[in-house]
Amino acid sequence: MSQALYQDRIVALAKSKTGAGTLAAPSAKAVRDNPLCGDRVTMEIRLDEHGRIAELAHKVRGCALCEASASALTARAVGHTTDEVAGLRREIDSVLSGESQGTGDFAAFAPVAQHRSRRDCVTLPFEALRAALGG
Amino acid sequence: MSQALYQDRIVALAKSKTGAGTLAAPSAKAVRDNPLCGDRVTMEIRLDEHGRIAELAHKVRGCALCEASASALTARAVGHTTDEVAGLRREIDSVLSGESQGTGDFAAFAPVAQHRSRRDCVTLPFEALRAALGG
Amino acid sequence: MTSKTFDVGAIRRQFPILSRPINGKTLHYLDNGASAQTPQAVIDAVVAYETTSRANVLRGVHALAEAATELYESARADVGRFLGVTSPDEVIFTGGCTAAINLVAHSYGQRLKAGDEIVVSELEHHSNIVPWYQLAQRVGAKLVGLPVTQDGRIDVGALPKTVTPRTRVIALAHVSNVTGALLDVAPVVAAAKSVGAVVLLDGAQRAPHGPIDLPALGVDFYAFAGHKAYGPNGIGALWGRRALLDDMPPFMGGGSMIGRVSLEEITWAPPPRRFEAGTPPIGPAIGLGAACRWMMALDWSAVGTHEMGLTQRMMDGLAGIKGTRLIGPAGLQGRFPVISFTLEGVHPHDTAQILDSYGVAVRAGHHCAQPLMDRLDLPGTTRASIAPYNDASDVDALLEGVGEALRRFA
Amino acid sequence: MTSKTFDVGAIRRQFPILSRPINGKTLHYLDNGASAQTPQAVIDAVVAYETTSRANVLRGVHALAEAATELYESARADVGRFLGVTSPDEVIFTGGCTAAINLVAHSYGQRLKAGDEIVVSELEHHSNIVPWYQLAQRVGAKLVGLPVTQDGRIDVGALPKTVTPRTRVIALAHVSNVTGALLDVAPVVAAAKSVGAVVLLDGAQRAPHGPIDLPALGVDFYAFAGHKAYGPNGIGALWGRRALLDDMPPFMGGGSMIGRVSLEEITWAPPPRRFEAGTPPIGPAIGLGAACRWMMALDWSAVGTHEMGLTQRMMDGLAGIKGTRLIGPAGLQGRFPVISFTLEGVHPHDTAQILDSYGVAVRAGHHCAQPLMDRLDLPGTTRASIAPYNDASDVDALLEGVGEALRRFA
Ligand SMILES: Cc1ncc(COP(=O)(O)O)c(C=O)c1O
Ligand SMILES: Cc1ncc(COP(=O)(O)O)c(C=O)c1O
Repeated sequence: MSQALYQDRIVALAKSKTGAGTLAAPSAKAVRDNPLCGDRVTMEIRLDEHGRIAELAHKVRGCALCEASASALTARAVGHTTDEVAGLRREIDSVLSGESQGTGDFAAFAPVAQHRSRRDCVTLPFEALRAALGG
Repeated sequence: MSQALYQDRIVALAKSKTGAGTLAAPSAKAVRDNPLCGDRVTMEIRLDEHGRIAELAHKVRGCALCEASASALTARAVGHTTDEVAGLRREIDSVLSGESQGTGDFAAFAPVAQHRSRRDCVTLPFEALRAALGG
Repeated sequence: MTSKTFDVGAIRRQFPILSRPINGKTLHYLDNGASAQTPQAVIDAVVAYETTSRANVLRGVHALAEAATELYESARADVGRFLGVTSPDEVIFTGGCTAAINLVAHSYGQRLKAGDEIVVSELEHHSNIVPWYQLAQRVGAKLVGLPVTQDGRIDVGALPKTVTPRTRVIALAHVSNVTGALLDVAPVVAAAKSVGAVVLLDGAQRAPHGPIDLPALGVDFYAFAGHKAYGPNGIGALWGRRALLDDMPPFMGGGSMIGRVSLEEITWAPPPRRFEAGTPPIGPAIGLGAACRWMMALDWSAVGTHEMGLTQRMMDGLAGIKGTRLIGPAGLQGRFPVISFTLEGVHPHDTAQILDSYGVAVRAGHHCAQPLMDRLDLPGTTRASIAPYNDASDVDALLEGVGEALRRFA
Repeated sequence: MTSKTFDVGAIRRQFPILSRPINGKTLHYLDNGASAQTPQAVIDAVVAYETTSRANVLRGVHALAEAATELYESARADVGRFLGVTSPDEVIFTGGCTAAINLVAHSYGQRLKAGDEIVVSELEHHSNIVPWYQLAQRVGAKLVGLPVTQDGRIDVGALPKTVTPRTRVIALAHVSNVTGALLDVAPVVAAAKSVGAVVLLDGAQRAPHGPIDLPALGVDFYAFAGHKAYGPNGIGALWGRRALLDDMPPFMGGGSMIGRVSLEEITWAPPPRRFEAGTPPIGPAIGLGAACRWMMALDWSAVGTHEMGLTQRMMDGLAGIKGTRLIGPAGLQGRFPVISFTLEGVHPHDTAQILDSYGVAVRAGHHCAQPLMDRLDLPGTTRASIAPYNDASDVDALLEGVGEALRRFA
């Protein structure tokens, strides 16, 4: 089961560290913890004049699922509005509950639907981004 | 089992109500409760100049075992000292634990050794008397 | 004792203890109010957990931990369904009904201040008195007693003069463990609402008689015990209204109920975890879930007819024996199958002991309701309490033993 | 893995779960520190209670109530024997180790005043931190941390500068749930005595490794959990020194812990009943008694040799794999078979998940010891914890999985 969970795509996404780092001049920042495992995601964003995410950077102290999620989220969130980011959250939730297969990199998380205890690892970056966006 | 527990001797002792009542001029009085069942024994005594129990009266709000015990104790305690009463307590304890058969009316309580939950019913009057004697 | 939709024999066969002689006698178990018996389905659910899925919950990623967590959380959902609530996150597993009430008294109780009032009734079980007494002592609040009628009901007519603007909590038995009387909940909720108080119902004696519709009752907290509802020992449940739970501080501290921990500062997890410190009673919770499923599978209108038929048989039988006195409501209206009585000249313990010699298990004494005994001026009562698996032979054995007790002692 | 007096195969056959494939794989259960598995003898004891003696305890006179009370009280005596104490009345059944510590923090804690100090260590489990933090908040006391050495031991050398005349309670883990380090108890007791403080040991991780000689340790309170010591969930035990218990107010309120109850005044029963409010976890307590008897029947010098042999095998194996780092004492001296490690470049959760695919159950994360993780500057560790039924194949499967995790992620 875990071999399937950690498909090459997940490992590659985690290793890509897309968006890892910090911003010079963030317009907002948020930190979110998963108290059960101690994982922590710090999310920094800069919004443009239209309220779109111009830049995003994250620091993940977490597992491969959490890192892969942060990478996948970065790739899909930049250039988008708060509402559009909420749509991404709905998409990942439906993937994690097994209701849909997901599009693009989100599809890599489909096997997590079989591992209830790992779902929060995937959603933690989404929580941090929502918080940074003032949700 | 209960038929044996309530031998005729127990029922007769309970009905005899030996010592039931109150004293005109008690030298000491004590009340003891069994919180598990709500039973209550009030014990009044008058000591003579040698520290012997000259008179004893009790009020029992309790079961037949408790009443029988109060009757049996009255019969054996009057005329005796605190030390001698302590000896009666040791005797009843050994009857209730099944170690001895007991002498006189105390022998009626032998079947209680098989009913752990009822032992306190028998010892409650002893506790009240000990308290009245200042123990 | 068979009806169209209800076959007591089929029910009895699900309870292994009922087919074993106890001390060589057929068991007539009428002490259900103290602890009900447990069906094979509950035993099987716990043994299955112990032998196929045993692990700690919430914190592990391995297969057993995942399986245990699923079982534990689905037990929570079962309890929620049994209580008629849609959000299982409002269900907190506790060590028992007593622990559930203590949780509210400690946690919600932190809001209370000197001079505030807590209303309980004179017929409460000690478990719904002592935690409030302790709270009152801690904060300087006042414990106020709602009176009880001569036939053993909470006198809701007295609410207007008992509930005041200082009332913060009203904590009452949904069903009395001594008289079987069912509380008329609506006026209690109305009185509480009028002064901004919360209502806790102690459902220990109600839960064993079928699913509950909490939204219809409109109360704020509901507590019950697993072992009285055909589940294991060491488990109970508290339901609390989400908005209240969210604002309540934790009760006990330990693993799983925290956000971040340092020696300088600790933050709390959201409900229900905030209130489940340490490793929860996993096996017992799984057993309680199974017990709730077992109850939900019964046809409770048929069970109720059966239970109340036996109640009537017992009340009629007792009324026909000179020297008996019924304590509690005279009829079947607004009551559950808990029947207390006294025998003239016979102490309740002696009655229970004689009944034991007939294989009849009942409870005798103050039933952890000393204030009610004081109110009714009784040293105690003998109590028979009925479950779906009881039948007419249980009632008849009791009546036979009662006759013997009177002959022997009175 | 057979020694003269110790046959691991014979032990394994007593644990039904070990012979079942989990997700199609042989189970290598190395998550004993979170929850140990339970032997058939414990399951049988609980099922026997449920099917032959189930009733409420202490308050009933019928045959089942007598039988249940005997079983419950003899379980208390078994726990007392396991702890090496002569008076079973000093043993209190609680809902778990967490509940036991909360009991002391609430009850004994009522003596504490503003400015008093409570000493815990930086390696404590949250269950031995949060209740003291909450107590400190309630009364204005101060929580003081005893430091931890780089190899994961409580630094008893720091006692002189940590313990002050204001210290009232010293609460420490007997064995660390992260590093396996055994506490050197004597200097702690000496330091406490010198200032009139009491010592509580959290024995959750010590109890699963055999009988304890409490009188020799000289502490005042001892807490442990049933489910980690091969017993059921929902049960734990607190031992307290009689003279202390006698003077302590109750924690929770409810049935059985009272003397007399009225709404105006309530008096308390003597210990242990004063601290066991409501219906206790009867079945789980009977199971814990059986678990203590099961442990007492083993030859612990042989078991210890076996467990520590496996510990050495695991430490050696890990040392031979590049990228692993052991967290905790390097040798076998003064430690128990709990082994934490990290893999360079691999998050502990990923390690645990990969191990799961080898059938190896371990725990990963902060192990409810966030202050220790902060102290050691780690996001978490992977922890293997060994029980008597583990064998070399369990260790070897873990080592194989560790290799794969490093290959995959690092
Ligand atoms: C050292 C230690 N103390 C306390 C506890 C708490 O035990 P429980 O969760 O069973 O109450 C644990 C286990 O979780 C532990 O390892
Ligand atoms: C009405 C009522 N409330 C509360 C309780 C306490 O339940 P428990 O002892 O299981 O915690 C009982 C049973 O003893 C009860 O009958």
